[in-house]
Amino acid sequence: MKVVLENLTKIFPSRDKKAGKEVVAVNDFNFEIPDGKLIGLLGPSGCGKSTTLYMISGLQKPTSGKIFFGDDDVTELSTENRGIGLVFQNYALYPHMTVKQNILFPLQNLKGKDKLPKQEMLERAYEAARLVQIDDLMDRKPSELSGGQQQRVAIARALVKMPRVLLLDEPLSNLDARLRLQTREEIRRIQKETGITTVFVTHDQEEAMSISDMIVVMKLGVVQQIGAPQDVYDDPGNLFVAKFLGTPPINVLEGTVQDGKVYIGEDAVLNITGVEDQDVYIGIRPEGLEPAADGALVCHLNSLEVMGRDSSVVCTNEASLNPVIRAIINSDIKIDAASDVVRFDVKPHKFFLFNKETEERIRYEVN
Amino acid sequence: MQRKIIAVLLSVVMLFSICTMAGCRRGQKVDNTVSITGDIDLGDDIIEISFTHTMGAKLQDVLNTHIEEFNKIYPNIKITHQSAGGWSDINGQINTEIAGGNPPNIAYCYPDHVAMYNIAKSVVVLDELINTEYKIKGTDERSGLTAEQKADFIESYYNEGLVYGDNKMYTMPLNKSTEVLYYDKSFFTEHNLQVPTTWDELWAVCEQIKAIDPECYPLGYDAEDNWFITLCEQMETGFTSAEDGGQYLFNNAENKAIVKELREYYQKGYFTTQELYGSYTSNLFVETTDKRCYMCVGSSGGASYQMSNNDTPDGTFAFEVGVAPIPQANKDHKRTISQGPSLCILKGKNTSDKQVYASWLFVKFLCTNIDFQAEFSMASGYMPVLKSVTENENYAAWLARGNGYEYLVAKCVQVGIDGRDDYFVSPAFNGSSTAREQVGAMMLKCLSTDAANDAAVDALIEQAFKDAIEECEY
Amino acid sequence: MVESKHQWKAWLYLLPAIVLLLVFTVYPIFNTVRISLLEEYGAMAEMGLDEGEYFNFGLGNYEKVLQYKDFILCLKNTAILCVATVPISTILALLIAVALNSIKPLQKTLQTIFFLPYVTNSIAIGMVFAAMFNIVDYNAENILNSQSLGIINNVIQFFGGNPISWINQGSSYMANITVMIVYIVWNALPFKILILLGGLQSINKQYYDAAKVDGTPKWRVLTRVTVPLLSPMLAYVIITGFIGGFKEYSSIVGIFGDKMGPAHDPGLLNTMVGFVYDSIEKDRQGLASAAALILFGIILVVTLINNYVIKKRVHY
Amino acid sequence: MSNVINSNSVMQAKDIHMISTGQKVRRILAKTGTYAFLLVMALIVLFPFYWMIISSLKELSEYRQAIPTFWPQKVMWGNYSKAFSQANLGDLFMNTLYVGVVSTILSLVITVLSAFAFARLEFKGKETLFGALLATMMLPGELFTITNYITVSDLGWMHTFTALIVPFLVSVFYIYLLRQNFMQIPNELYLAAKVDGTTDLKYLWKVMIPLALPTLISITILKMMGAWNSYIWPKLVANDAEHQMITNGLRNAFTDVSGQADIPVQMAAVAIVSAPLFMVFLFLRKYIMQGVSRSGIKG
Repeated sequence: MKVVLENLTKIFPSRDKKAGKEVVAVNDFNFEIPDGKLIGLLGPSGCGKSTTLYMISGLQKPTSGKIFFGDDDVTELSTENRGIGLVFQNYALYPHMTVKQNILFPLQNLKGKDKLPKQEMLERAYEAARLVQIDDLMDRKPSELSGGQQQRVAIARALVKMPRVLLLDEPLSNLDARLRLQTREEIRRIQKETGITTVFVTHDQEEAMSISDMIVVMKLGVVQQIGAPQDVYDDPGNLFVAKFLGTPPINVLEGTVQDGKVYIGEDAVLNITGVEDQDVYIGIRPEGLEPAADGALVCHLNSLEVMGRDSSVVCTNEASLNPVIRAIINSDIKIDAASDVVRFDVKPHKFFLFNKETEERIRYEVN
Repeated sequence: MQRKIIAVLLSVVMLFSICTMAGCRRGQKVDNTVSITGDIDLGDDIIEISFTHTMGAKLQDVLNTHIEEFNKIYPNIKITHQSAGGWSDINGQINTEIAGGNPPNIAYCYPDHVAMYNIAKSVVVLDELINTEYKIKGTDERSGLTAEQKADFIESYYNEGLVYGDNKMYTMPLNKSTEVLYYDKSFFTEHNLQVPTTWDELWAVCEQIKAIDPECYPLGYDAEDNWFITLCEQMETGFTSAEDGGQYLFNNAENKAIVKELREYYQKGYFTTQELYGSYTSNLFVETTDKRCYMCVGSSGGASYQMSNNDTPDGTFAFEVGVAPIPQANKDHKRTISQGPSLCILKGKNTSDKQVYASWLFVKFLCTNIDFQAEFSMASGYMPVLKSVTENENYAAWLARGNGYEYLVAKCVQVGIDGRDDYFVSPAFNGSSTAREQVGAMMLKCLSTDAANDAAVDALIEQAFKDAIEECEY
Repeated sequence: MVESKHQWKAWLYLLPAIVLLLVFTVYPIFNTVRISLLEEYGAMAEMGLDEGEYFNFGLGNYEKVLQYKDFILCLKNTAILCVATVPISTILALLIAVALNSIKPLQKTLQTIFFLPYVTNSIAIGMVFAAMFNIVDYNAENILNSQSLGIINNVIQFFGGNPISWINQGSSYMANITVMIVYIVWNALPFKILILLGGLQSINKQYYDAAKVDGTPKWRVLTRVTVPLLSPMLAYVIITGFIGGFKEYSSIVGIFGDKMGPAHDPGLLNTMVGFVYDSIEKDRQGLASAAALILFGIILVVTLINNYVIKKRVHY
Repeated sequence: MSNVINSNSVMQAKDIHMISTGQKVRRILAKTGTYAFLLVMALIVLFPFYWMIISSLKELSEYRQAIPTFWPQKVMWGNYSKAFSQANLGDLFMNTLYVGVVSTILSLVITVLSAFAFARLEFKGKETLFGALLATMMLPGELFTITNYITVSDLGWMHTFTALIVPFLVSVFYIYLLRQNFMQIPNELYLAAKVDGTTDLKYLWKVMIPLALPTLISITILKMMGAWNSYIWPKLVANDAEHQMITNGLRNAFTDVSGQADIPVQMAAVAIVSAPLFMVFLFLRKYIMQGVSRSGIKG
C-alpha cells in the first residue's frame, strides 16, 4: 500500500495565549511512499517527524493537506478505520495484561464482519509472536520482560491485525547499544517478510541509514531531502543534511572560491569551474581527506587513532568550524605521528560547497 | 502483613485486659453538699466563675449589663460566660466536662440534664445555701434567701428544683416558658366560636371549624411528647416517677385509651403536629389563603413565629391572634407544662468553696433581681419567675402594650403569668430524657401508622407502648 | 532500601508521631477496650461512685449490645448503606472523572463545581436535602392533595412519574433508604472524583493512543484499559468508602434528625455509630465502647476481605 | 456500520465518505452526551449549594414557610452583615488562622519525618507498625473524645491553643499519602545522596520535599480545611472568647433563648466561612490534583 502525503501541514496553536505564537510543526510536506518500502523519518528533536507519523496514524489531524493510502483519501478517516499498526516509543504495553492478552487486544476489538472466532484470534496472535520470536513469553506480564522483548511484543501487537501501514515511533531509542543493532536488523527482517509499508521515526541517522529503503530528513517542520540513504549521504542538498548524516560527522570549514580555486585559508585545495567568486562553507567527509606528502590542505596534527582497518587522523585548522578535523584513512597509509603537520589532498566527490547565506549546496565541476 | 496486624492487635488487647483487672480508678467523687458554719468570707482575691448558657447575642447583651451591676456589689467575682449553642449542645458539652472533672461553675439547665449531671454527683445541693441565715462577711446581706425573696418566687417554678426524687433543691429557675393556645381571634369572632378551655370543648370546636372549612386542620400542636406528658399529668394517669432512681409508669391502659382517642381525632383530620405535617405548624397558622389551622399550641417563647409574613411590627395584622391557656382535662386539677432555663451550680475536682459561694451569689442575683428578670423577659419573650416583676413600671407598660409585634409576645407572657399556679415539670432522673424521646416516637407511630380495623389499632398501640417501654428500660 | 545500622535514627524520625499517637490515639483505644469490659460503665457514673465501689469486670456490655432489640436493624442499615453507596458512588465518580478527563472546554470550571461540596459545610447540606425530599402535609388518600410535594417529587412529576413519600409518614423503608443512598453518594462524590481524576491524569496518554489505533470501542477502553490502570486509586476509594460507610451516622441525622427515622417509625434507620452516639449521650460509655469495638471488628474483617479481593485485581 | 481494519478489504471512496461522516456524527453525539451528563451531574451537585445561598438571603419567616421558594421574595443582604457583626468575625478568623497555620506547619514536619522513615529507612517492625497505624483509621473517632478530653484537662491545656493544635497533629492518612509519594521517588537518588555524604535531613529538604511538593500542598489545604471546619473538639476544650474557632463562633452566635437558630443568618455565616476555602481550592487546584494523583498510584 503506497502512502501519499500531499501538502501536509500541521500548525499547533500556541499554548501560551499571550505570546500568541503558533508553532508550525510540519510545513507543506509532499511525499509518496512506495508500496512495501521501509521509510525512515529523520531529524533532530522538534523537527516534526513524530507529528508527521501521528498524522499518518490519524491520531493527529493535519491543519491542511491530504493523506492517501493507495488511492483512498484517509485524511478525514479516524485512526481505527485506517488499518494501521503503531508502535510507540515506550511501547505502551498494557501493564495489567499478559503478552498474549496484549497481542490479542487489537483482534478482540474487531466487530461486525471482521470479527474472528476465538481460535483464529489465538492462531494469529501466535503467528505474530512467532514472527517477532516471542512465542515462548506469551504468559508473562510486560514488567517481566526486557526492553528488547517488550519492543517485540509491541511490534507483534501492531502486526497482529495485518495493518496496511506500520508506523514505528523511535522504536529503538529505549534500547541499549547492542540490542539496538540487533533489533534494527530484526525490524528490517520483519518488514521484508511481511512486505508492509513501514514508516519509522528516529533521530539517529545511523539507524535510519542502515535499514531504510528511503530516508526523509527534516528540520523545523520542513523536509530537507528525500532519497535512498546512500544517495542522500553522497549528495546532500544543503549543509544541514550534510552535517546530519554520517559518523564521524562531516568536517565543515570556511573557505572562499576565487578564480576557479577553492581556498581554505591560504591553501588552494581544489580547482573547479562553474562557481562565481564568493565565500563558502566547505564540507569534507572524513573519508574525503587523503594524506599526501604534498597535499594542498595543511593541518596541525593532534593525534592518530588506529582502530584496526581504519585510522582516524585528528587535526586542526583555523578555518574549521568544528574544534577538530577528522580524517578516516586506511591504516596501511602511514602517518608520522611525531610530526606537527599533516597534509591532505581532497577527493572531489566527498568535497561539497555550500552557500554561506542559504547553506544550499553549490554544485561545481572539477577542473 | 495482615496476619501481623491481627497478631499485634490481639496481643495488645490481651495485654491490656490483664492490666485492667487492677481496675484503676480515675478521679474522686466530689462532695456536692455545702455546709456553712459562719458568715461567708469571699476575701479580696479575684474569684473566677464560668457560666455556660445558650443565649443568643441579644440576651448576652442583657446579661453583660447585669454582670456589671453584679460587679458593683461584688467587685472581686469575675464572671466569664459562653454560649454552647442549642440545648442538646450544652447538654453534651457539660456531660463531657463533668466526666473530665472540669464543669463550668454555673450552667443553664433543664431538669433532664440535671438528672444526668447528678449521676456524677456534680450538682451542688442548694438547700444549705438557700436556707442559711449567715451573712456575707463585711456586709449586711444575708447570703441565703430571705423569706420575702422566697415568697416572691412563683411557687411552681421554684419547685422545679425539687423534682429529682430526693427532696433536695438542685436548681434555681431563671426564666420560663409554657405552652399556650394561639387562635385566630378574627375567625373565632366571625363564626361565634368559644375559645376552648377543656379538651372536650376543644374537640367540639374542632368539629365546628371542620364544618366551616373542611380542608383545614383546626389544631396544630408542635410537640407530640409535651402533649402526651401534659395529658398524663392532667388526667393523673402516670408518666414517670423519680422515686427509687426513676420509674416508667406510662405503659398503662388509661394512657393507651388517651392515645387511641387522639388517633381517632387525627384520622378525622382535627389536628396535626410538626413531625406529621412535615413543617412547623405555626406556618399553617399564619397562612391566610391556602390550607391552614385556626388554633395552634406552641411555646409561649415562640410568639414571633405565630405572626404571618404580612404582619408588621407596627401592627398591621392579617388577622388578630388570640392567646389562651392550653385546654385542661379537669378544671379542678389544672396542669400546664413548664419549660425554659434554670440554673445549676456544678462542682468539679478543682472547684473551691469560694467559687461555689460566688456562683450562688450570682445565681441568686440573676433569679431575684427584678430588673434583670424584666429585661430578660422582654428580650426573650420568656416569663419572669418572680411575682413582683409585674410591679416594675417599665415591665407593666410593656405588658400592656396594645399593638405591634411585641404585643403578642407580651400577651403570651401575660397568659403565662396568669397560669402560674398550674405549672408542673415531669420528674427528672437518669433516663427521663429517654422517656420523653420514646413517648414522642410512640405518639407518632400510634397516630400515623395505617391500621385496617379497630383490633389492628389496638395491636399497634400495644406494640408502640411496648417498644417505648423496652427502649426506656434497656 | 538502605540497610541502616542506625535503627534508632528511624525511630527518632518517628518519635514525634509515635508519642502523639500513643497519647491521643493508642491510649484512648486501650481505654475504650478497658471501658468496654467494665459493666454498666459511665464516665459520669464513675465520677459519682463512692470510695471503694467499682464496676464489675466482664463481658456484660458485649452481651447487652448483642441483646439490644434493634441491634440487627442497626447492623442491617449499616450494611445496606455500605453495599449500596460504595459501588454507586464509585461508578458514578469514575464516569464523571472519565468524562471530565475527556473534555477540554469547561473542564476546569466543572472540576471546581464537582469539588464544591467538599468545601461546603455539612450542616447546611443535610438541611437542604431534607427540604428537597420533604412532603408537607402528606395526604394518605391522595398524595397529590398534599400541600407541597418537595422538589424531588416535582421533578418526578415533570417526567411523568408518580410522586411518592420519601421521608415523611407513609414512606416505605425502601424510599427512606433510597434517600439516604442518594445523599451519601452525593456527599461521597467530590472526594472520589478528585482522587480518580488525579489518577486518570497521571495515566500515560499513549495507552489511549494505542487503544485508538486498535479501534477499541469507548466502553472497552474504559473496562479494559482505564479501570485496570486506575485500579490502585479505585481500590483506595473503595476501601476508604467501606470504612466511611460503616461509620455512617451524621448523614442520617442530617436527613431524619435525631429521631433517625420517618415520623411513623423513629429509629428505623439507626446505625451502629448511631447506637454508639446514643449510648455516649446517655452516659453509657461501657455499652458504647463495646458496640464500637464490635463495629471495629466488623470493619476490620470487611477491610481484610476487601484487601484480599482487591489485591487479586489491582495492578500496581 | 462496517469497520475497515483488515488490509485485505478494499475500500471504495463512497465507503470512506460514509465512514468519515458517520464518525463525525458519532463524535459529536458522544461529545454532546458527555457534556449533557456532566452538566446534569453538575446541576445536581450544585443544587444544595444554590439552596444554601438562597436560604442565606431569605427572611427567617420565609425560610420557615412550608412551601419553599426558589428565590427569596425579599433579598436580605442584611443577613450577611448580621452574620459579620453578630459573630466577632475578625477575632474568630485570626484564631482559626493561627491554629490552622501552626498546626499545619507542625503537622507537616511530623508527617514528613514519619513518611520518610516509612518510605526510606529500614528498621525492625516497620511493616507491622505501619499496618497498625492504618488499622487505627478504622475506629470511629468519637470514641476518643472523652479520653482525650480528660488527658487534655489533666495536662492543664484547657482553654489554650495547645489543646486545639496538639491532639490532632498526627494524621495517619497524611503519613500514608506522603509515604506513597515518597516511595515513587527512585531509590537511586537516595543512594546517590548517601554516596555524596549528604545527611538524611539535607536529602529530605533538598530532594524529597521539592519532589513531593504537590502532596504537601494538598495536605496543607486539607489541614487548613480541618481547622476551618472543626467544631466538636474546640467546643469542648477552648470555646472561650480568646480561643474560639470560626465554626463555633458562627454556630453559637445566632441562637435564641430556646436554642433555636436563625437559620438564614447561619447559612450566610456558613457561606462566608466556605468562601476562603473555595478560593484556596480555586487557586491551588493544580497542586491538589497533582498531589492526589501522585500519591495513590503505587501500592
